[in-house]
Amino acid sequence: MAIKRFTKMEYKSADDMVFGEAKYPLTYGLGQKIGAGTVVPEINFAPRPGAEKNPATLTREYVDYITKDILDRAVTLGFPAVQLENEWIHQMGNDPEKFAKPVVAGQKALMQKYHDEYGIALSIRHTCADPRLAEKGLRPGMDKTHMYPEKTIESFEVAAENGADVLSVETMGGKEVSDYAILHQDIKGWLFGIGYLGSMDMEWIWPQIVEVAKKNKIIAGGDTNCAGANTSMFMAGGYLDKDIPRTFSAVTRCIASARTLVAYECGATGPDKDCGYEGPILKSISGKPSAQEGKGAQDAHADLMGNLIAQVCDLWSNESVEYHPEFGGSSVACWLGVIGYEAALMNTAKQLKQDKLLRDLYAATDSYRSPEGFCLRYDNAYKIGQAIVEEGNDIYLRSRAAGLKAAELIAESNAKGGLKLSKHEKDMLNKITTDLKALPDSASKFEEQCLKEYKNVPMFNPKNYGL
Amino acid sequence: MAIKRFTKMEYKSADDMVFGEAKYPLTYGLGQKIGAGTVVPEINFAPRPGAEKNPATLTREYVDYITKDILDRAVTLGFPAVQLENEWIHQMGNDPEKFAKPVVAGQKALMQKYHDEYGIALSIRHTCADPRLAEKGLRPGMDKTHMYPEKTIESFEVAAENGADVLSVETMGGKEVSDYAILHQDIKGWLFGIGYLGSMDMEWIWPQIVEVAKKNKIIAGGDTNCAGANTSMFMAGGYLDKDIPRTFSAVTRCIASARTLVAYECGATGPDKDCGYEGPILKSISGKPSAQEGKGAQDAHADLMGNLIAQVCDLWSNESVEYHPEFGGSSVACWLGVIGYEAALMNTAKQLKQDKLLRDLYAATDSYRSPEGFCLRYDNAYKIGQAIVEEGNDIYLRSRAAGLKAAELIAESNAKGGLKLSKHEKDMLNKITTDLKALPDSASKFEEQCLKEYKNVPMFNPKNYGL
Amino acid sequence: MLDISSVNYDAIFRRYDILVEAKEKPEDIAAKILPKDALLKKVAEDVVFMKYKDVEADTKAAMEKYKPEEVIEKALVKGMDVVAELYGRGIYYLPHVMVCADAMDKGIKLCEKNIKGERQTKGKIILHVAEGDPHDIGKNIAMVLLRSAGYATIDMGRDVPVVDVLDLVEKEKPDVLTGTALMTTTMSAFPRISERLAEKGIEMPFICAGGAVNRAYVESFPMGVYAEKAAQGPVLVGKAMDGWDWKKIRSKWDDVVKG
Amino acid sequence: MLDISSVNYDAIFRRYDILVEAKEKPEDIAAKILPKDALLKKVAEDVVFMKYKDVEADTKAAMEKYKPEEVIEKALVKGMDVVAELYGRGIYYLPHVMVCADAMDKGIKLCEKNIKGERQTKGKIILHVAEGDPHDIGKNIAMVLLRSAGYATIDMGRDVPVVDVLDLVEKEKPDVLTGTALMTTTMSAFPRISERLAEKGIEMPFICAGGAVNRAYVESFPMGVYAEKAAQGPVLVGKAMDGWDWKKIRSKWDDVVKG
Ligand code: B12
Ligand code: B12
Repeated sequence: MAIKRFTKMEYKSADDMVFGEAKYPLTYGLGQKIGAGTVVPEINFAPRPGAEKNPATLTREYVDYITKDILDRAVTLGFPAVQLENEWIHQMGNDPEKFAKPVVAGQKALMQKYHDEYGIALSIRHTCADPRLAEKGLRPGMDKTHMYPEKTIESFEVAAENGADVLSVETMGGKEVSDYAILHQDIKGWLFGIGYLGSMDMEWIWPQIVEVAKKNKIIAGGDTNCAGANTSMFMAGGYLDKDIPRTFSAVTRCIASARTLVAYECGATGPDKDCGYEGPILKSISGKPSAQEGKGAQDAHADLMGNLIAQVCDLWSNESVEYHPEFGGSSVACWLGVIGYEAALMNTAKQLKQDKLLRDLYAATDSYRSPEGFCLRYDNAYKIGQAIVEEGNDIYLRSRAAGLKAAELIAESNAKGGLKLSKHEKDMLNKITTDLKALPDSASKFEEQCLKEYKNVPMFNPKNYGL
Repeated sequence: MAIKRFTKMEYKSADDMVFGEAKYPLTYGLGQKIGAGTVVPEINFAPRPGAEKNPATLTREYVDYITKDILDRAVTLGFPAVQLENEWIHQMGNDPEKFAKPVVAGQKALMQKYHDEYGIALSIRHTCADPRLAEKGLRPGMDKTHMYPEKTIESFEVAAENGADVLSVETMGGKEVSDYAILHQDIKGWLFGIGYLGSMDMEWIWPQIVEVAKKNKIIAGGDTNCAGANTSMFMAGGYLDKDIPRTFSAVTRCIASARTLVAYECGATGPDKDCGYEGPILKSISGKPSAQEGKGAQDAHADLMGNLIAQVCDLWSNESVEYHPEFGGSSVACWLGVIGYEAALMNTAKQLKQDKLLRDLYAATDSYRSPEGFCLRYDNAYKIGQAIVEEGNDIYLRSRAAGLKAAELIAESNAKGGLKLSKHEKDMLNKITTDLKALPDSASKFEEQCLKEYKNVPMFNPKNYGL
Repeated sequence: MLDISSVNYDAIFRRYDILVEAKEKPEDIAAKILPKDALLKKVAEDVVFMKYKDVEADTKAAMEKYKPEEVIEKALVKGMDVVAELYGRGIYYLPHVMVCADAMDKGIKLCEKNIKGERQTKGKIILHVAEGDPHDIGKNIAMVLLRSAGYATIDMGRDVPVVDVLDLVEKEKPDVLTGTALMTTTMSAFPRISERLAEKGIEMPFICAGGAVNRAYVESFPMGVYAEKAAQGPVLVGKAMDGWDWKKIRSKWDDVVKG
Repeated sequence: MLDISSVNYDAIFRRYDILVEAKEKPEDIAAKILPKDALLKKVAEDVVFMKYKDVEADTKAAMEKYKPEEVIEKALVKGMDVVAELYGRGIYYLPHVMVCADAMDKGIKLCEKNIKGERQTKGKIILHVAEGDPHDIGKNIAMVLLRSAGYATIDMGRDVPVVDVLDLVEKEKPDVLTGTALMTTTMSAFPRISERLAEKGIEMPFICAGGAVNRAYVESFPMGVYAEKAAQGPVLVGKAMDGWDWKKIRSKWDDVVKG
């Protein structure tokens, strides 16, 4: 399938973007509508340790406990619509027929029952695992030990055929280089790993996912640079963390957005993945519905933009919580309450035509809490989107443009006294700007340089990317 | 100490009430300001089962684990102010010197350290247990088995002398009657148990708490009718529950507000307790800061007003979570993130002078989700407050007035098609109105009737209330 | 306040309870279960429809034709069976159950006066709430349902010291012991009780319930049998009376509770 | 967007990191720890200040006066001690540590060429990430710190089958084995490894770390010793090299980690 690059913005202005509305809304699942005027909570979960023992115990955990508790709580609190997300555990991806199939089918059957009984709108996203290992090989035929590339593709088929409404994945291409780059604070390496190699890996996998979705008349959702940008974000952490400076993570996030976009260019329709904080940039470019997570995903992540990141979401997620009891019921029920009520607040604001105001309150709250939040504020996200589409046809140049624009916006705000950067953050920002500006101005030169420079990075193998 | 009844409203109109501002703000603890222009998160927690084994294990759990995790996360996310709440477990109240003292002191020492190092505003509320049992006797000298009345008073002293900034309690007076009344859907019994006996019990205990607080130059916070109105609310539950109708719980809540007010009449200054959903009514009458919980307290309660109840809060709480690991850190850290970010949103709205709008969005979201939420919506809460103060000098008449006004408001909204009641809820509402209207119009007649009517209620002993 | 009259609340929340409000009438369900005999039926209906004032007279009338034991079994308890069914289907609410049980109790008291010696109950249950724990509502509900199902109950109350439980169990030798705990810091009383009973060589199902405990916890000590809802009390106790030991009840728990 | 210039952000959040930004200079801290001898000092400084280009020349120079083993111990590793100190105080960030370690490695390689036979390391460590788990960043960091502290490390990578771990441990007989797991669904590999090692009669501290595990879990199986942060690796391994067995390390864990 041909890859259709984005070379212009789907939104005319940043202000046109708001939560609960996307230019290209979707209808799927059991009466589910996304991006069509309401925000829907998306609840994600992990089984208790030990539940993965065999397919029967795993199915029981996912269906009889987790899915049932979610549906009961949704009805109890009166939520009109809920999306479930099942992020596959290793065992499911490693043997989809045996471990995943009964889970996928069982969840859907129970959802159908509640939909029939209460009319509640329901859908489920299956985020299949991408267990491929760079050191073994990312493409079919390469990994003789595990056959992970083959199993990854099989996963989508099993999900699609047995009840998934949306297919997603967190692809791993370029990660071996980006991990190295994070630990060495090397923005060039990051650009090569994620902006370049990561995009190429997505160009390989996404047309296949889109194909499977089409065949089964379901939705090819989207990707996330969890593997890269979230690693960077969590290592940058909060005000007690000293692992990497937050200016670095901000710039890596913006570069990552140029990569994650590739799913849409290969035919995916959104919603993208909640943990892809690059969502606002993606939405500004593509007009596709976006899943986001923040304040209500503290069960999994303590990011520095808990409110801001809700600004233009269409699904509002908890990222993931392990199933266990709480005073208020099981953990999945409790966290559904948190995100469902937030969605209700947004939906009320929409009804009262105060959605843009609430969006701005969200955005204002975390405007300056971190450079990364600042870059993802919808007005800045839009600018980064513009920088990307200007070079839309070239995965290298657009990634670089995203990084440079981010660095520029941060520096500008710091100079004006909005963002306040620590010394270390400032030093890093200067280094990033210098490094990015020093890069060659064509992809081929960049590739040539990098293949040389990073050839000894552990596990890096150009063949994984057809190079 | 003289009891000073409320006979007029401290707010001129409902619209004057908004989150983060109280007519009588407070300053206490380590640089803490409450009701003075910002909303502060209040984080509450419970130790892991087994931690209560001995004072050393309990102190370690509360101080080294729970308190430390909270303070670290607060600094990590940059929250300017946090209040901790320690709800005493049975062991602490049963032997305050041995179990409570080292905990109280240890927590405060650690808080002091973080306050000194980072300048973060900190305070801690100790909610001592009220283990008194009606069947053994609620007043000193009566309970020869446990000496619970004596131990309850000792608890406040130990808390106050060792580091508490705020004293609170969930008093139990009248509970034996209100429990019976809930299970028999008997609004008269409820009014007697909570409105009458409960108020009298508070008139006995609260002057003593205020005394202890004064002596130690700390704050006498407030009470909650957790014992009654929350039992009622949780049994009414959500749309899958069939235990008692939600119209009943709505009316019991409003009656309870006339009771919980007594703490202030005895000299307490607020903030009241988070789990007292009657807070908005109390605030409208008294102008004192209020702690509330909803969307961010799903760890403990799935109420039907997750957003609404934030409308006029000064502290925003998670109610309580057991300490345990989550993907995002320990449970206390995760839930602090949820409530801290919500407080940040409210504070941003205040800064941008959009606080009343956000308040109205909160209120609108859950306006009609349940009759109880509807009654607590700040405009209705104000009306119920007015009904109370009109009969302010008579604990019986004002409780009845609160109940009648609530029933009237609910019926009115249902007639207009705002609230939509189920058949069962409507039937109950009619019965409540009939029953309340049939009540005598003086406290003495009411008391006489009730002492006869409820004399066989299990565990009820008039001597507990000096009757 | 902002004018909210324009809000389409369908996008915000749904009253699912109203959407699925039961169309069935209590009368129709009662008809299927109630006894045919007019006298007995009258008494049973007094229980089902909470005719608190009529129940004594009607019970008396029934006793002219039937033995008091029969009136209890075939009318009063039968009436409660209907109530349980209505509660299970979400037509009756909990307070209905409590009031119906009061009516039944009135009738039973009257019958018992006419029984020579002691009334035969289905079995003896001791209930208590864990030491340090004041939360007793769930226990009270469970007790009503057990009594309604024909069991003799001994209520030890709440915040009951472990030693008192042990003493009474030794003395009364109940068929089943139950415990309720709503606080994670009090629930450890249960394993302590179960261990001490085991030491004394006493064995019986020990039904543990309450918000704090879950099935895994209760099954982590000997004799423990978990109950999630009060309505499961009679079902679980029933199995004990059928001679199942705690191990068997535990192993078939899912089926027992569903069936 | 709404004009937010009027917001007083002090009420919304505080940049505590800037409030307590370290005033100390790396140079001052280095001065206290670095060797006095000019040649050695130069090498150590190359490590501390990431003088990647100078380190080889300076190492060579030092080796004219000192034995290669001494240059490693007294200059290269000493430099990393300063780095660890700076990292601990929040003056250096993690990437500094990585780059410093690269510089150290360069110097060590050169020294090793000049050592007859094999270089004496402080001990041998095998590292791996649990079967099914792709999260290896934490393990990579830990490895760098262990190497910097003078240990020989064998990196088995990630998603390593339990059997492979067992085989290599039997073959290499390391002083310490480490495992990392970030998923609760993969961490069960650790107890499986520990049991099988125990069966084979192999005993050693098995340091387990990663977001999924906690201390209680790791201490629930034999040999398990928990590590929360990569920086604790050298400390814990150090105790093993002092002859402490896993039981002793576990029982003194709090002190070891704090001290
Ligand atoms: C980055 C990341 C990824 C990257 C990993 C990149 C990499 N090379 O490691 C990628 C994208 C590959 C990934 C994939 C997945 N991930 Co992931 N991931 C994360 C994330 C965001 C950060 C992890 C991280 O690197 N932390 C930083 C490092 C430094 O921490 P660390 O490893 O714990 O190390 C520290 C200590 O533990 C210690 N340490 C570690 N090892 C050692 C060793 C020794 C000897 C010592 C002394 C110390 C030590 O030192 C370090 C600190 O000093 C976490 C979120 C989170 N909150 O942690 C999720 C998380 C771990 N992932 C999760 C999941 C579910 C997945 C996926 C299954 C998602 C999916 N459905 O696709 C897939 C796995 C697919 C598969 N193959 O099965 C979940 C796990 C949930 C669970 N069940 O437990 C998490 C918790 C996210 C969440 N909240 O849901 N993920
Ligand atoms: C009402 C209530 C109270 C009332 C209790 C009134 C009463 N007479 O019981 C009062 C105010 C006294 C109270 C006090 C406290 N409480 Co309280 N309380 C609650 C609340 C809101 C509702 C409990 C309730 O009645 N539920 C309804 C009943 C019907 O449920 P249930 O008992 O579980 O019964 C069901 C089943 O378990 C089963 N069942 C029960 N028993 C049996 C027996 C048998 C045989 C069978 C078959 C079935 C069965 O059937 C029932 C359903 O069908 C809960 C919140 C919650 N989410 O549960 C907190 C809660 C239990 N309380 C809590 C706390 C902390 C306290 C206090 C310590 C607070 C304080 N610091 O003052 C004090 C205790 C003081 C002391 N003495 O130590 C915590 C416990 C936390 C923990 N550590 O585990 C909770 C969970 C609130 C929270 N989220 O923090 N509380």
